[in-house]
Amino acid sequence: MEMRGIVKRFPGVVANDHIDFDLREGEIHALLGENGAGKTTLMNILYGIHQPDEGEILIDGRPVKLRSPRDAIALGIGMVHQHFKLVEKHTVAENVALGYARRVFKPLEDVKGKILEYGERYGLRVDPDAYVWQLSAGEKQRVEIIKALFAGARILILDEPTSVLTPQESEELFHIVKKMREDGKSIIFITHKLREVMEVGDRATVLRKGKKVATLEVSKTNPRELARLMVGREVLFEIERPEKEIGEVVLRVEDLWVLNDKGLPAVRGVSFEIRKGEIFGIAGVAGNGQRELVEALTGLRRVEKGRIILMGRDVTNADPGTLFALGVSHIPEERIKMGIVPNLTVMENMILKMEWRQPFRKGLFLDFDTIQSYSEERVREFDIYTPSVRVPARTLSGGNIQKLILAREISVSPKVIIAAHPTYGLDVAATEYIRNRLAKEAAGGAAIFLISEELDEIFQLSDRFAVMFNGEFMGVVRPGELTREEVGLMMMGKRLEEVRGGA
Amino acid sequence: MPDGTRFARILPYRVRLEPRVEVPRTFEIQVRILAILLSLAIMTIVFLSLHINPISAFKAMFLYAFGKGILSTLSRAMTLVLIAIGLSMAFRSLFWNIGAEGQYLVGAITAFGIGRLFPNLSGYALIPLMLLGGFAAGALYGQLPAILKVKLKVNEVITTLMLNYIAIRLLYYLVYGPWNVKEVVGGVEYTGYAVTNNIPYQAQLSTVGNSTLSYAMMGLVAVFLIAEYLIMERTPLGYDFKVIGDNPEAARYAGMRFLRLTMILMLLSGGLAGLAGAGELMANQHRLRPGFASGFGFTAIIIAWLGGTNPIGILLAGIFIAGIIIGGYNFQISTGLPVGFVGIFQGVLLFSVLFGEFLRRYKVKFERW
Amino acid sequence: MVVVAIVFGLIGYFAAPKGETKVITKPPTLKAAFIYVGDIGDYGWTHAHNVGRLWVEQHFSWLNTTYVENVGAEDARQVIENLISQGYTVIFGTSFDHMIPMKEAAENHTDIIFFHCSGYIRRPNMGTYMADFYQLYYLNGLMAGALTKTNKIGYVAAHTIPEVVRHIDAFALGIKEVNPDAKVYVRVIHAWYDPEKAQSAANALLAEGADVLAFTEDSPTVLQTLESKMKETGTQYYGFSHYSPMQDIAPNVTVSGQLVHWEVIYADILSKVYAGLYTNTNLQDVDYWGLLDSGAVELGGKPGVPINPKFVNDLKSVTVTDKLTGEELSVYDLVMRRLDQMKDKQMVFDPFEAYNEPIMGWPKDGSPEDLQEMIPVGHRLTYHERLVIDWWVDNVVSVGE
Amino acid sequence: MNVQILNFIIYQAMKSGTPLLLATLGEIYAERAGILNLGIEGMMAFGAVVGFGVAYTTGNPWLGLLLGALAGALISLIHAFFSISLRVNQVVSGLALVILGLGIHSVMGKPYVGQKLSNTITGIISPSLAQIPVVGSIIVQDPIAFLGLALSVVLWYVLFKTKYGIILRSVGENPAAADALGINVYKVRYLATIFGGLMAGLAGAYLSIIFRPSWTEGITAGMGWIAIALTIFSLWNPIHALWASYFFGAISASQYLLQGKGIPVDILGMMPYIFTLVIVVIASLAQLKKRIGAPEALAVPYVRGQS
Repeated sequence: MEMRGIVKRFPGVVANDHIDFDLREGEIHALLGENGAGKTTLMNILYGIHQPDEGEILIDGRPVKLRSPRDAIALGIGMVHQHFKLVEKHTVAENVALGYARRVFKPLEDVKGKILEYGERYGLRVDPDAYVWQLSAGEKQRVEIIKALFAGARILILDEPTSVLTPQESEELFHIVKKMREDGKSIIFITHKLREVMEVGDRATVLRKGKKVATLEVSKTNPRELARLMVGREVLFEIERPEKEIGEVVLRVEDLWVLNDKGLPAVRGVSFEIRKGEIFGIAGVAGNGQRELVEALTGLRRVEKGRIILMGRDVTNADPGTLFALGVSHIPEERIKMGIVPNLTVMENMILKMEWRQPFRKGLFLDFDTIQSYSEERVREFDIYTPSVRVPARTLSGGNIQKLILAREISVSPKVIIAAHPTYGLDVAATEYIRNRLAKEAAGGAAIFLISEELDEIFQLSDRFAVMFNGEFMGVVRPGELTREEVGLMMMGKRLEEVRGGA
Repeated sequence: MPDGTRFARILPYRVRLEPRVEVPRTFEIQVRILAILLSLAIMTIVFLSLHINPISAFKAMFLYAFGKGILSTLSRAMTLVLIAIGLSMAFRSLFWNIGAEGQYLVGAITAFGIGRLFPNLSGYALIPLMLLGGFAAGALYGQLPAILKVKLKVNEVITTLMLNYIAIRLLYYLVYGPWNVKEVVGGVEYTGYAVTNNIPYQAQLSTVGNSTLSYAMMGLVAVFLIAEYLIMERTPLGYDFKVIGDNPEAARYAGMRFLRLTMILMLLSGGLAGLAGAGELMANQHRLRPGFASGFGFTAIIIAWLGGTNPIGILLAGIFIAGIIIGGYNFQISTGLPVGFVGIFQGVLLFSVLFGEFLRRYKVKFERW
Repeated sequence: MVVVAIVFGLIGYFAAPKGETKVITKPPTLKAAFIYVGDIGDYGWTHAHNVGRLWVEQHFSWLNTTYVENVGAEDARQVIENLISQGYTVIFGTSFDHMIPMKEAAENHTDIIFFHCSGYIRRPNMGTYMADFYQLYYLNGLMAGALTKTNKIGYVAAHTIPEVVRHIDAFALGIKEVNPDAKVYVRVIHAWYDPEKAQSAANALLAEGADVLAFTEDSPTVLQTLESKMKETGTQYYGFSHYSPMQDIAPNVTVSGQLVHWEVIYADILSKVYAGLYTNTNLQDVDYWGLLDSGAVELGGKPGVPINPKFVNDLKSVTVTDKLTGEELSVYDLVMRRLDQMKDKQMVFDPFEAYNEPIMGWPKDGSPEDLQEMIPVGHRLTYHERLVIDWWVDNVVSVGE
Repeated sequence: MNVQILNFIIYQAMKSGTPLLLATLGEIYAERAGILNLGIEGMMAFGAVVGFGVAYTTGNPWLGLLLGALAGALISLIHAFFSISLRVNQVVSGLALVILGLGIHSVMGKPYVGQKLSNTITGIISPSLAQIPVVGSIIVQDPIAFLGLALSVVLWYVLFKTKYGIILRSVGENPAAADALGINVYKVRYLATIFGGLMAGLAGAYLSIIFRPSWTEGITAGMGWIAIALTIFSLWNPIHALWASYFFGAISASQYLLQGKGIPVDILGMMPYIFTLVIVVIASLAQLKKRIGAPEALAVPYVRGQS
């Protein structure tokens, strides 16, 4: 398979700029690059979701036109998206049958057998009759791979496959992928994690800002080189941690129990406390109760049992408005879905939650002069890139949207900042900025509750962190006390004691 | 950014829709004018297909509506606009209030009831009292759907609709039952007929000449048009409404009190419909009758959409639609064509507006396959 | 938009050939306009009025008419203003809903002549007219009483306004005269036009054992229901046509019915206006009350057919005694005799006169138990008493209210 | 309760229930595919007038039913185009369809006013059977009533037991997932919407051709709106739709049995609507509890690459 001179433009940006990319039979080709480097776009083109503005695609040397996934599938291309494309309410079998049932009646019969068969051959074990919403991220990913195999994929695209997996689950995945390579399948492995490239990649192609930087044999390179190619300069693995002293307890949580949407306990008896100036991290794989924990802390979800005490005041099941008024800021996981109001202007978004407050309200009315000057200051202070504060927020880039939220949440000098995946999917510059900013706020005396799947982020920022698994803390430690692998084990459900004992 | 909808391959081109990032204000207006022109064009096709001379048809409609009949048109417009103001607020925060008809009715019923209760009150007291009563009734009638939607996620389209039917039955009950007409004409007391007595004379709003266009209604419309603008564009309340309408998740995240806000919203939306009902009763009809509900609540939906987010737009849209209705009768008289055409016109117009919405939201790009 | 075009193409196909468009030929010397509350499509009230309008339009060369349909009270005034502005000098309002707007218009335009149907407000330039069926309902009642096997007779009523109450009572009196044991059941649908409701109500009455139905609703639904029920169950049902000729729509159940000839009234009014007998100053007391003697109403479910031949023999086979003369005769003959008596200007007979015994009844807002004497022996309801009648004859035993 | 009354209720339940059922089944499929079509009232009215027109001019009621259904499908295309291709607000588009459909039906209907169909479609005429309690009142129903009965079973099977059902439901739940498997979301949605129109058109034609084989305006009398309520109540399940429609038919019929017993007619007249209100609330409660509920993507236009 070969892609030649692919160009794809979106309003404002050139996502892919004359990219060449080729894939050999039976190889694992890592596609490396930061978020926004154009990896996913390139693959969406290969999978027929987008059409290139320029360039051509050849398969077995023959040029092909991919107008839709249908065409791609017909040519034996399969893709496992970063965000799983599964129908949550349906069973695994139904999700597979959706595309691959041969018979109109009893559509599930024939797929089930094959699902189990693939399970055997590649170690893709999953129960065909389970409902998708009951599955773990790893299992869902297996379903996606199975779907690709059903399609008779010779070329398999894995988009950021490990972003939702524990290190151990990732190991399994690498195992599966290698087995498939032995079967003569070609795999494109999209990632921005150098470790993974080194582990599974035969070759690696590096993209930066929509351009191809290099394609090289993994065996003939090293992480630092790849990193340099990826970000264009040495990544700084350290951020400056201003001097600060840890003060009195700001937030105390006692034996907290919270249910998830399915009505099952998602947070099970969690207790912790955060002190003034402290950054308390939560490591763990998504879906282990972090979201529910955050929602409980910010008043978005009912607390079934236990107490939340803020500055000595019981705020259990207080509503988000009250909590914000008491100094709890929230940087939500779902940046665009939750954090902003896309069609309102930047300045209107800048005062979300504060529209009833002085000085933004004068009597009955909003004081737009104040709002504008306030917003313009914030825009300057957080160097948010926007033509004016009067444009709709939806016109901002992801990074700037996150900065907008950060500006809004931080500028009220909160006592507690709940930050959920604050840098997820942001480019290095923005990431760096936001991490530094959070550190600065902690130094400034805020207590920060940080949830992240990026272990680096946890290690870099937090003073203490807990590893969360299945709604419980496996233990609370300081960065450096444990190795990545040990933390990984805890993410898999081993308790701190066991890990220590084992070590 | 997405690739657009694919149309059938028979087309030589692939159609791509690109969302517009920023929409200039003027474009909003252009799009609406375009919508009206489009609907006129389609109606022309319709008329031609029926061997009707479109020119004379439109003349019959508009020349009268905006000429001799202008007072009638305006009078009808006032009632409709009052309802539409409330609806546009509701729609902007994604509350599908299809129940204006019912709210309008209970408004009229309550106003009538008050007039019936205090027949001897002076106009200065009675008129405001009845209008207020109308507003209050509509506002309250709108609360159930609001509460059910927020508390139990009950689809408000259904609840508001069902409440329409219930309000109509309530009207029947009152007209044939307790409030049935009892009036003495030529020494005989007449009762049992499908109507109520007049509202007290002093409660009948004075009108321009012998038309049905009342000064009070014009005043109310003016006041509430401005009020709506200020609320939606200048107050924290309107800000919250817009947030809920644009991104409910963000509203939840911002800790907005949905129940309270939705109730206030329907207080305004339902209240204005109720007020319109009271006004229609006091300015035009003076009596309740089974046919008092005559689809005003639904017509107002079209106006709210045609008018868009801008009060002047709503006013003009209201006058335009009223023109179609009033002109529609003249159209009947002079062409002898059934009144159904008015309905078709309105339907086509609404679709044209939607088409305009679409043009406002997307750039259409044609590409060769 | 293509679809839209196709859709309208379709309308074109269906409507175009028949779609009527007025062409004004002869120079009109009198312009009369008719305002309808409903659709000329209802095949009931409005339809009947429109038939009358077309008749005068054809027969009077000096007359030119127009109509406006679907005009409720909310628009009546606007429409009237419009018509006047177009030079129409005689305006007919055919619905009770038009009463108030017409009164107001009449006061504003004293030079225009108004005629309002079914109302009670008059002005020097506004007369009233009505064609009433109570005599026909009485005759229908005679037949119903003779034909019923279950002694349960149903009535599907649109609304229980005086007009309908009058009709139901006359119907009940007719029934009582030939069959004292038969009872009348009234079901109200509170709609002048709602086929679905009428159908349910009719079936409900049948379920409750009625085998004869009369009705007030502007569609043939009740008769159609009887017809199909009869097919399904094989039981003979009987019904009476209302307002428009419906016998052909339901030939196996329609015994007789009431037909209206608004043209009779319209012709009279218009020729008098044309002749200058009616002016904008002398209508204060002009109130038409079209009965059998005027020819404004006719007995039957089909013009010229007072009784469906299918049932003539059944009616001839039942004998009763004439309460006036005491002689024995068949119901058929009784019907014919009463018909003649009522056609006669002398009005020797009227259903609302108590002959040898008082007419008992119960008040509309009361219950069947509290019977009282409504018409003492020898008294005949006055015109006004009939106009506001608000009580039920004693054999009306169940009324939805 | 005597046999006549019982038979009446069952008879009426099925008779007035059938048009509701047909329309509801169509709407269920449309909504399962993620298209909210509030235009049923308009589609029914259009189907009714076209159906009658055809049956009247050709004298063939079956042809009338067929073309009536097709007419419904045709007019539903407008909604499909606007909500699927133009991605406009589906609520408003649906309302526009109602206004348009009613307008057309009144214009097209004019020539047929007061006309009666020479031959219509009836059920088995068998007086002896008709007398049997319960069964009797079912046997005498017309073929379309049985068609509705059969359809709700068939459509249930197709929806939950066949490949097409999986595709349809997936498109309504997560169009992106279906799209990723090469299923043409737009096509499926168009088809579902058209099917909805087809059924609504059939329901309308049923009213004008079988329910009462003569033409009068305003024949749909708000049934389209009830159908929408029933769609929600039946939790988008054809089988539930069956008894929900019949139950509604029974309720609205039985009000006439209760007349003359002191309750004001209009209070009785409110029953069906209050009932609908109540059941919709109950349905919503059920949704909050169980994981069943409106299709995730209902009324959300699908744009490839987004979400």
